[in-house]
Amino acid sequence: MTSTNAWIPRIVGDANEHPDDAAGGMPADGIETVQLLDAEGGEVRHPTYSPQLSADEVRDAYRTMFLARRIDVEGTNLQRQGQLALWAPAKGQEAAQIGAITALRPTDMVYPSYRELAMAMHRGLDPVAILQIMRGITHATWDVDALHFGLFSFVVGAQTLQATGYAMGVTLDGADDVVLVCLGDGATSEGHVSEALNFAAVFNAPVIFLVQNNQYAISVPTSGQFRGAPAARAAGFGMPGIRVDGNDLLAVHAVVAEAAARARAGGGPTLVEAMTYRIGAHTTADDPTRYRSREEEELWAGRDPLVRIERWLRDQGTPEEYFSELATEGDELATDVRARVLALTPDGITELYDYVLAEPSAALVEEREQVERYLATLEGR
Amino acid sequence: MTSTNAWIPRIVGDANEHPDDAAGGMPADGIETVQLLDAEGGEVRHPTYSPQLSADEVRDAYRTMFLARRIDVEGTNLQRQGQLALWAPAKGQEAAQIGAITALRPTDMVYPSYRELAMAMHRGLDPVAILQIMRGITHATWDVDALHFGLFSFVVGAQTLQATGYAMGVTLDGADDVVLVCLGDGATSEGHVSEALNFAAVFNAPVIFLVQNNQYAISVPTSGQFRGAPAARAAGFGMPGIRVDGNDLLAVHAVVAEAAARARAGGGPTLVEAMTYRIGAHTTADDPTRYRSREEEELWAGRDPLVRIERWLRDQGTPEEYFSELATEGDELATDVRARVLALTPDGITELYDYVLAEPSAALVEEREQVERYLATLEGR
Amino acid sequence: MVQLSMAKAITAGLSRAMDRNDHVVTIGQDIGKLGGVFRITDGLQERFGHKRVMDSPLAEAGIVGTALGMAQRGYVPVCEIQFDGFVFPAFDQIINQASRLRFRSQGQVTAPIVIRLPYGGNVGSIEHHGESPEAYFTPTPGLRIVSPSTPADAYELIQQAIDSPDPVIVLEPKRLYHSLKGEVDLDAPPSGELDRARVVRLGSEITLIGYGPMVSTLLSAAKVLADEGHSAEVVDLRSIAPIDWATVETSARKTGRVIVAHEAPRTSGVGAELAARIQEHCFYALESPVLRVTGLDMPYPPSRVETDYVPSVDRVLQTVDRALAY
Amino acid sequence: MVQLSMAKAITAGLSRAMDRNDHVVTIGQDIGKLGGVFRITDGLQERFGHKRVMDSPLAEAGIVGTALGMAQRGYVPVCEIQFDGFVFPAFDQIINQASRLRFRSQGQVTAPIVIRLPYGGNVGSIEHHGESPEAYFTPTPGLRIVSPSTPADAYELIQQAIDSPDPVIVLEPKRLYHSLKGEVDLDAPPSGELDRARVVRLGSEITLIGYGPMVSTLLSAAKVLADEGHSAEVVDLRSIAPIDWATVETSARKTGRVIVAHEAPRTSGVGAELAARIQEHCFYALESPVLRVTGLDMPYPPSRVETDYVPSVDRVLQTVDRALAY
Ligand SMILES: Cc1ncc(C[n+]2csc(CCOP(=O)(O)OP(=O)(O)O)c2C)c(N)n1
Ligand SMILES: Cc1ncc(C[n+]2csc(CCOP(=O)(O)OP(=O)(O)O)c2C)c(N)n1
Ligand SMILES: [Mg+2]
Ligand SMILES: [Mg+2]
Repeated sequence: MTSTNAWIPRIVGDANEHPDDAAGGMPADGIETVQLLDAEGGEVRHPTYSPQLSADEVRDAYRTMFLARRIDVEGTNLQRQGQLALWAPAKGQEAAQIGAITALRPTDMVYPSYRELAMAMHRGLDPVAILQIMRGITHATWDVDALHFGLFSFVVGAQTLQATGYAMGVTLDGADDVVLVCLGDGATSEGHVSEALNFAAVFNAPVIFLVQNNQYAISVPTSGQFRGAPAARAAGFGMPGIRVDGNDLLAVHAVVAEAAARARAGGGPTLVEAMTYRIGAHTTADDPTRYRSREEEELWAGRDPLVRIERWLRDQGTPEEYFSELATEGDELATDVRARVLALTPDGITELYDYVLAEPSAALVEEREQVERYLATLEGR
Repeated sequence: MTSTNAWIPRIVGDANEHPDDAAGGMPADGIETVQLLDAEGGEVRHPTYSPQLSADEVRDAYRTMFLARRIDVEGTNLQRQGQLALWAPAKGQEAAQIGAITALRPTDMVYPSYRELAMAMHRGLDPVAILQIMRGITHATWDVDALHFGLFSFVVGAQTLQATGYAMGVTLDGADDVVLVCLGDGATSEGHVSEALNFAAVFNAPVIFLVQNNQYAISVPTSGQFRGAPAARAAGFGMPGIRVDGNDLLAVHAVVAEAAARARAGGGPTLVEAMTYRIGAHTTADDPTRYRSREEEELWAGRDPLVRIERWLRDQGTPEEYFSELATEGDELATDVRARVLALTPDGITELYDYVLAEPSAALVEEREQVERYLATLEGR
Repeated sequence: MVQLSMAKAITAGLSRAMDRNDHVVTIGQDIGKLGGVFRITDGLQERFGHKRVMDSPLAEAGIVGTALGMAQRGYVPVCEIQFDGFVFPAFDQIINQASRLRFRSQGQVTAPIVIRLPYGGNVGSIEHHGESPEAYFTPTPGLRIVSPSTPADAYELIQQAIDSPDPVIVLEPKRLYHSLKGEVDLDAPPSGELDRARVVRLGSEITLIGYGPMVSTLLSAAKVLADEGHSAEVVDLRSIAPIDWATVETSARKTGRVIVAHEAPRTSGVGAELAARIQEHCFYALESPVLRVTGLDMPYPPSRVETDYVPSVDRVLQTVDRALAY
Repeated sequence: MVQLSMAKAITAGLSRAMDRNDHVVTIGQDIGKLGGVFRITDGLQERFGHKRVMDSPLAEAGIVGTALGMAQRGYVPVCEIQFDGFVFPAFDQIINQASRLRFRSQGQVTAPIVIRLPYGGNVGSIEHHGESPEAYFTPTPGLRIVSPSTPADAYELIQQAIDSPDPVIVLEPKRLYHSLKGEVDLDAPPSGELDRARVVRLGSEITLIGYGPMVSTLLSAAKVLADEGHSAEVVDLRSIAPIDWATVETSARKTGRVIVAHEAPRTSGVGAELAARIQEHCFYALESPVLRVTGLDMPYPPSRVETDYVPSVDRVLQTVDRALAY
């Protein structure tokens, strides 16, 4: 295990100036970033970590990354065409997500935030279930127990406490499941997240905090979010904190696999800070030109997590058909998803009374009837 | 400046067992504890810190510590005699409090929690103002601006954000004031406190977080409160964290003086973890025999912060009269305070309407009149 | 039948629920060795072990948030919040999470947790220790809120809350913890529904509605009224959310006069919803407006004057006079 | 007089307040370069600098808590909370701190902060972005809550809120930010009192009371009623806490029929307090019960069905029919 506890003070003169990282590169705070594959797809030797995935497994992983990106494009398109209220692109973060989730067992519980399209697809969630949220059809409804994939959480950070509690339940069961919870660099500022780190440490809970540090919380760069990086923060709560190149599938996988093994063996929580970049806008409602530079975007475009794996796979002799078939599969999936999204119709509002309490109260039954009667009068018009 | 960033994992097998520290000693977590005066009052050489107080200044400091303890005893007595609802003794924490506050300028703002009797007295607050809270006469009412001593805060941790904001205001002013905020070991678990640490670091605010680690939050020992000690947590938020022997007046003073100088010079926040012990009960409503051992209490009784200074002062040749006069002063003060506390009568409830809004709303005026009329009818009976 | 204080009745109910279902766990500040600041969990850690009786770090959001996670793993966590005034750091986890997990997931994820919250004043303590924060929770669909008024009821309600598939806040009248004793049948299974009000005294001229610590005040007032020749009906809501409107409205229609009492300030308190609904549904039956006897519209005062703040028998009687004068 | 959207009117008011008093600062998420997700602070950082327009870390308690501290140092901080649904992490700092610093210190410490909170639905967004959380704040003595219904009012209210020595929550009707334009006199000094309601349409048969985004719905309903031969008076509360009871009760007594509208769920909403107080104070004047037209008693629904949740002109009219039928 790599020690990541070095702390080099980054005290600046006037913190209110919030200087952006010079060129949007990795922060120069002395914390090591684990990398196994460079931006060109070349393998990098690391003293502690080594690739854990076979070429076949990488191809599988790449497939999900690729399909997720295809759906991501479709999401953005649908939003532009007025078919979705909003879309929050995962583009650029596929390696962080798929590297992490492939390091888990299918029965290990995952608590996403709201950007984990790729992870969700890996777990077999129909992407329509996500797109329909953004179409205003449902909030977040899928079979959490079957998929071991939690609900999207739109209240930043709130899910980390629940993930920790779930992991405490795993300990109570005496089971060897592991829990993975996703959060962003911005989320680390919420008090609830610090409480989650502390509970996880105190109860020695088998939970991995995956911070996808995509350099921004909407418009605020990490320099305006914290002085102590998430990876460094872990130590202060009594758990290992590892920083990894989040655009490097192999490195994320190796780091999370090690954390999962430790948790399973009773070694408690780990925080993994995956350094990545949100290539798209925060959501389709956002305008990144207001707060980040063209150069920075180009720099990170050159670190695309898909390109890197594609190169590596080609180096490993993956045939062209693999890629062309995948492209076709992606288009077909997108077409299918689009068609099903456009066909979605919401439940009537009165059906939602079923979900307020386990059994509706008399007042709810009464109100429902009133609303039904009222809506019926409207239909008449 | 001493580096306190060593992090030695203290991962235990079953965290739910919450093992107490073996003998209530200092935690063996590899973080250095700055000490300048040992339990016998002997001077200890330290590579970085040295005593900053003259013998006269120490005598002044000791006087406040002594008088505070005398009032503390009176508080406990008054509560036992049914004259106070509650008393939260500061006994044992006098060096941490007086060491810290003597390192500040009188115009530096202090945000206490609820146990800072000694600090309050140093700033000239009439102890009756505190006792009357515990008698149910007022909440917390003193001239904060004149004393530069904030209100007691009974919501654990809430004051840390306000202290940080005050310090941000100091920066906005371009002034060189410093802010000191007091909190306990238990308080570090509240999310608000982590948010305060983060805001302080991001805004480079001149605030010192003084954690009086008295080993317990009511009944919960630090082993059940955190795995990463407060001193270690600071680094993860991007500020220095220093652990100091909190029963050592000279060490606390030296460490806080250094932090204050740094903050004044634009160097931002510092966290100081003062290792101390609450010799008394959490409050008079508490029963420490349920959760701590006789041996542990005796161990810490041997580290009494007053005894240590008394020995040192005697070694320095302080005459016996100093101590006997001080004892007399203490008794006189206690007698005076007791008399004034017993004479206290509360404002009538209707007067409190004056403080709900700056100008009472019409509804408040109306309600007040009703209550006045109602109370008048009762007087008739 | 045994004679128990309300505190001991809650301990007994909690302990019985933990006996019946080994997935019931409890978490909170100082609930282990100390048995909680009110000793409600006294002896439970010894009996059920550290795993099922968990001392938590000092963080209310952490308590409720991790309880939700444990519930998602199949446990039934009972959280103890130490005092009324300290529940607010957990607010987001209660309002945005616990109360709506079922709704937002269309039943895929539920939140069968219990939050025990000692509340109420006239206990002679300092700030934040005598408050009645129920009005901060009642605007929340999906959240159940109950409050017992007797040891027997407390014994039953805590068990019903634990059995409930919904998140339930149990407001425990701390003034009665040790002062109120009563008969409790420890063998009785929790019966009836969680959200049923109870007519605790029959009457014909006026209805007095309250819950938790106010019920005994209302009963005392009703007694005085009886001596003065007036017949007051007293309704113990038991469930503050949802409210058992059938029982409330039946009584209101019968007597034609209603007074609601609570310790929380008047503005936007539970009494507002009761008055609003009763005047709507019983408009023609009312002989006088629904009146409220409540805490004052100021933060909870220092304890030496708290008896002027918390509704007293006298204030109830004065308000009854007003109602009867219409 | 210029024609401004409500968003631009708030920007103008904020900017004017910052011009007039160099101790007015603003803090919130993304309010700097981005100008806030609704662009209310657009251009302010360029004009007033990074020190007075502070991008905060992503932590609502941090925003409000540090604002309180800055206020204690003599500043007048205006906090932006990004959306209605995200205010709850700051709850303790608002309820236990901001609202009662003056009371607990008997005036030694005050909290002249402003919390800007975009709220309300029918905006076609996802969960937590269309809510009306005002009922979580109204039970709080010491806290002022206002909501504008027009650009001119928004321009005035934001300045009055900043001038107020009390903590003020400004609920900004986000649906109207860009959709509602109106005349604003940029030179007019903020006049009158912060807690005055306004009769925005005179009428004689029924009083329609609302605030913020509901006022235009009520005005539309009043128009339809006029066409149908009914005369409705419309009261814009402006101040939700405290409420201007004199204006409300005068209108209620005049018309004898009252309807209250808000987007938040009915139970324990602002309408409950209005109904409770009006039925008490205007008992003999009422010809029908005070009725409420509100959001439904469920969490805010997915946006495709939100128009069935938020009160519409139709639902107001239907309720007016009910009231007139008494
Ligand atoms: C408690 C809360 N506050 C504010 C928001 C509004 N908001 C949504 S996403 C976001 C930024 C999140 O940044 P980060 O955690 O870095 O995740 P990313 O979006 O970059 O994946 C904000 C402020 C929210 N959803 N929840
Ligand atoms: C938010 C909040 N939760 C709970 C409490 C109840 N309470 C009062 S003091 C205390 C323990 C505080 O421990 P610590 O921070 O170590 O300070 P100490 O009392 O030891 O000085 C608790 C739990 C409170 N006052 N505020
Ligand atoms: Mg981010
Ligand atoms: Mg302590």
